[in-house]
Amino acid sequence: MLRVRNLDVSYGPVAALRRVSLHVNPGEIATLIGANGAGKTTLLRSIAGLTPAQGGEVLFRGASVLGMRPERLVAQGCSLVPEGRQVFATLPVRENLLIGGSLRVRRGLRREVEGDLEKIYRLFPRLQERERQLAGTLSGGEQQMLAIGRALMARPALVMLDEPSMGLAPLVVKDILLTVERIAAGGTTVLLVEQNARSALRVARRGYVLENGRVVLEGTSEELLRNRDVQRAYLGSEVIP
Amino acid sequence: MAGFRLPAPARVALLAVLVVAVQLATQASGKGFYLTQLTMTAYYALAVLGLSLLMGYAGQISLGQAGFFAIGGYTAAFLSTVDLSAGRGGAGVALATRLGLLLSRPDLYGGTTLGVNPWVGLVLGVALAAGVAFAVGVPVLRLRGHYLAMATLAFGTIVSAVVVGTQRLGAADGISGVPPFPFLPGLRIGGGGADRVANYYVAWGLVGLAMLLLGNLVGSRTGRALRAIHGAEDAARAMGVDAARLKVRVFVLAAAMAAAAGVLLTHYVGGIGPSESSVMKSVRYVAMVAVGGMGSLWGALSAAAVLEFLSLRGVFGAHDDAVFGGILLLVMLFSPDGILKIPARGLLERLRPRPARPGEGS
Amino acid sequence: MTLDLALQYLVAGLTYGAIYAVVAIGFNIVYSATGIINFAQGEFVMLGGMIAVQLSASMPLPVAVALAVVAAAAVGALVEVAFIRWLRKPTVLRMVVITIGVSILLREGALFLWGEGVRSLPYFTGDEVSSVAIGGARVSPQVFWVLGTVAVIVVLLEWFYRRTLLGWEMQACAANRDAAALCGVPVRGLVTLSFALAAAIGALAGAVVSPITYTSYAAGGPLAIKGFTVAILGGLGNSGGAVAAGLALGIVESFAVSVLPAAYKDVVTLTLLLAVLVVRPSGLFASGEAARLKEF
Amino acid sequence: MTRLVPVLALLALLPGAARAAPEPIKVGALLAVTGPAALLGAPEARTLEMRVQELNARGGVGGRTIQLVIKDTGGSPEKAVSFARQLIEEEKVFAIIGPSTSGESMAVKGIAEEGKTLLLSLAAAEAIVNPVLPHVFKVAPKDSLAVELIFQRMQRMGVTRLGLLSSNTGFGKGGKEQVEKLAPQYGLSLLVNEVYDKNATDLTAEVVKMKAAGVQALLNWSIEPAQSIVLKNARQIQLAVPLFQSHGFANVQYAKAAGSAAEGVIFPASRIVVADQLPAGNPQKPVVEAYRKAYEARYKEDVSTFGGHAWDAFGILVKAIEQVGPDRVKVRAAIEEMKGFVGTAGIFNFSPTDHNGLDIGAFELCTVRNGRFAPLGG
Repeated sequence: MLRVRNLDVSYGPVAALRRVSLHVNPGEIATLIGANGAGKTTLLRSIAGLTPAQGGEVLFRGASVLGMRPERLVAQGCSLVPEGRQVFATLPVRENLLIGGSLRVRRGLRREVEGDLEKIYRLFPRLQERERQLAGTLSGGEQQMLAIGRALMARPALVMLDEPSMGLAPLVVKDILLTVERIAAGGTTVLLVEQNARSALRVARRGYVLENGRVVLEGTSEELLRNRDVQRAYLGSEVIP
Repeated sequence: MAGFRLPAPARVALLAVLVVAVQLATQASGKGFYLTQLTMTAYYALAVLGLSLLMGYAGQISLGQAGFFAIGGYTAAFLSTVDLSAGRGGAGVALATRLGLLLSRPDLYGGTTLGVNPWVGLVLGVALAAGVAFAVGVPVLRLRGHYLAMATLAFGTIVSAVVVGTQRLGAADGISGVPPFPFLPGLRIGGGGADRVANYYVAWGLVGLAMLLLGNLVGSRTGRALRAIHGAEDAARAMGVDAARLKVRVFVLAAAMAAAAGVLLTHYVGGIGPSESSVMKSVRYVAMVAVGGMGSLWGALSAAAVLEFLSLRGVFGAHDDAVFGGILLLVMLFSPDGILKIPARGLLERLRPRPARPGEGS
Repeated sequence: MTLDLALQYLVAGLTYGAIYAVVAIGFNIVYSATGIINFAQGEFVMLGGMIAVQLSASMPLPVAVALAVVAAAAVGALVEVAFIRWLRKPTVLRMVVITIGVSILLREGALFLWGEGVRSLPYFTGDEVSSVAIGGARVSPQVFWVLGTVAVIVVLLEWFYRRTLLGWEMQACAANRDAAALCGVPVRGLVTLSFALAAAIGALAGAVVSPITYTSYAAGGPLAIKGFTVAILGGLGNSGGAVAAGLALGIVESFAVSVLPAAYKDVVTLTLLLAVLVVRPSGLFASGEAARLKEF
Repeated sequence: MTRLVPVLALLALLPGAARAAPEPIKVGALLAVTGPAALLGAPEARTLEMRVQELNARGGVGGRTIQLVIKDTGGSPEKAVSFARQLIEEEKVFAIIGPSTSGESMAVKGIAEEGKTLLLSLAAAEAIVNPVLPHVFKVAPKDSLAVELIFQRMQRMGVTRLGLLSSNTGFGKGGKEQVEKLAPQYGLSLLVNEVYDKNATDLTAEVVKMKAAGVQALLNWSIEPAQSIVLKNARQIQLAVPLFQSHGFANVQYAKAAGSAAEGVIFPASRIVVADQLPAGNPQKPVVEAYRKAYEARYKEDVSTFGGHAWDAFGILVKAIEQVGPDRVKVRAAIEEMKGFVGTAGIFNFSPTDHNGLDIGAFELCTVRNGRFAPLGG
């Protein structure tokens, strides 16, 4: 589905990513874990076309998409739910969702998009309750649901989630991760980027560890959960009985 | 600029050498008349330097700098042209004369007029501008971006409208017949040919003084705090910088410099008109700061010196405004750090480590 | 003051107010899509009037106005493509200065093309002296054209922003450009479209008001300042608010003439602007909820 | 100026001119070609360029061509001062024509006097030549003359209650001051006296105020489009009183802009705007007709009073040089003594105490009939 090869990204003279390679198989949930500042967000932004890369290759469904403008990549079927949710605060919930489907409306599939709206509401009943409310007035968890729902409206083949658990209460995080599993179950491939490594590895099948802009480890979730370095660095106090 | 960083006093000394060299050169070549426009240029440069501090270091835009210049200039013009001869017998006038607040002077037609001592005008003009800047700055500087731009634009336009609407300030004609300013014994700030060289040195001396003071300020803790505000105001605040107070102070300082320049130029030119308060004037000041490079006092000074001098000599003809608009646009499009930075810029980017930009804020 | 007289002042105020409102709406469109205040908006109003006058010499009036609107929209789009589009993450200060530069150049360009003379279109209906009685007041028929144009523009825009996907997308663009791009919104196209649309509306306004106000190369600046004032009073980005604020300001100005020296009219207006900026930057008519979600 | 360069170059190529080619006489001009007073300065600059070219094509004055140095002041006094010094000290011009506005003229007159350089101001304010400075002249008629002519008419019409509007420019201010000063002498009370912004786009509220106050006549003093707007607004609200304008209205574009609203408006104008309708015996007729034809043919726009001022200033200067040769002292004295110079603004009779030289006969009361200017007569 997605293959990144030797990606280099730098901000001015500072290298943010160094020869990063990873891949996501169709239908799976893959995860990328790493500390704050490891370069996770940069990697996603770069794949999505928001941050230019200096070298390397990004293949989506076999075609090179590096340097493609974000809206075109969305049209190809790859959506990013950005860090910090970034809903359109001054628009109502329903309009936020419909904007997510705007590409397909433009292709004349308006009816289908409105049908998708119902699907999203089934996935997140809370959003339906707040359909007419301005997005900026929602709670953090609701905004995250909205951001995910908005991305799904484009019917992506791959959805990349950037720290969906950030700043949310543990119960809400659980909710969100459950949803992620349901999304994958519905046939959408997921790349989940998380600081909250334990939860991420629980839902994902495979994972990568990013440190200082490099992929330092990769493996199945079980392998990573068992890895001592991972335990020490990312699972922290959680692992001590 | 990156490679050879001279300490501020050395740069000012260099400026002094340059100023003297220019004067000697004009004298030797018989082109002493250049000094008239060079002197006017120096005063405008003072106003630009104040704005440079505000825009370049504190990161706050102002489209109202000409308003403060006009407050100074009009105060000076108004006070020094009021004819108090009629009240000569009165006790108040007599007392004021004894205190040195009033001055008698000959007029163009051979009579004498009793007017307010220009020193009083200078002090009052600067104080008035500073006071207004404080009153406007405290609430307005809480605004950011476009809102600040609009607020300062509104302020500048208000000054302009008041000036044009007030008969006592000469309305559209402005005030003329402003007498020379007895600045030091034997030295008058005025346009007379005899005082030209002295005036040139006074004006550029003031610029040098301003550069020394501002250079110190920029290098001091306050200067670092200012740069912190420019970078990220919230972060600066978190570091314990009282951003609000500092911004107001810089705003007031910039206004005071513009007002002082306004007072002195008005005496030098012998009058002032509403054009000095116009929004286009403010935009020109912004243009000169932009050309010189935000955050570069020396850049702003060079830009002001070159552009204002050419403009005052009428080099741009009927395209004066267009030239400033075009320069503004080109600089902001292609080199927002000022034209001095063009060659060094790419190099700098590679040499200077910069922190990774945080992702788009929400 | 007699009732007739009051009515007459009221109508005069509505005329000014409608003109201000149209200019303010142009600011709002660009602001809504990009978060930029286009200081050159007043020049589009000027261009609309000047181009329409130029064209009307050789074609019927409606065609001339329509072509002027199209031409101004093209200039608007061109300005965006040439001066805005390719800047990466420009600071607000840079944007302010760039749009000011554009406005100066457009003005000087018009001076070069058309000279300093004053022009106007003929009255759309009637002529310079015809007027319609409303109660005891007399109103030029062109006033109805202006008010009608404003009404149509406002209704269409309201529909556009509230009811159409393109309108929502434009707002999404303004709120968060990256997020909008990630939703597949064609961000760049929309930004260009917003400049074209703002220019078109400004130009239409410029053409419709020109029989009343006349136009010249320098007409843009003063209108822009009034337009800002109204846009801020009404709350930036809020077209309904702009109309309310515009009409209110127009009426206040009109009645103010009956008591205040006209020379200080602008001082009063601008002081009001300054006060509103300081006390309530979200504008007088913004809904509290939406206002809290913005940053000033 | 730039347009002149090729012409001068051509002249230099002519064998006769090349042989004679003594140094040209430099004449400076301080004009508000752009900026808020461009409606004055731009036609003035065009007129000067045209006249200089014509004169040089005929061989100049006394065998010497004229080199014109126009400085665009943008209407700002500080630039006028800078340029005045430049023209006097650096260009060493023979004389300066301009500035266009009263404010600028007041700012530079001292400099001209100090530099002993002739200044022929094109602005209206009386203070420019009163008190008299030896080197400062002005060729635009005084505002007071226009005001008096209007007031005389009003008196005959039995008007006692007057409403005045003026714009916030130097021109508006000058008129307003004279109206305020002279109204009592003509038994007029100023019921309304409003200043509006030069960019005013609608003046309905102001004319409504006139209506409310019950004025018997409305007088407007400005040079901006506002003077057409005020006419339309007055007609639209059916303000049924005679409408008067200043001589700033004497530019056909304003009458055209106001359309039928301009019919019957009364205003003083120099004869230039009614050149074609002057009786054959009028001494100004040939002069103004010639200027009008030449200007309109060349620039495809109507002449205005203001361009006429530049014509007059240039004509007076050239005539003085013809009389006494290019000698600054003699030329100044010659102008001071010049009598009967027929210009566009009137017939100039200067004297050591009158550096304007025009009397009330400079103006003709005019009106608009069928979209054209016509002498009011009667």
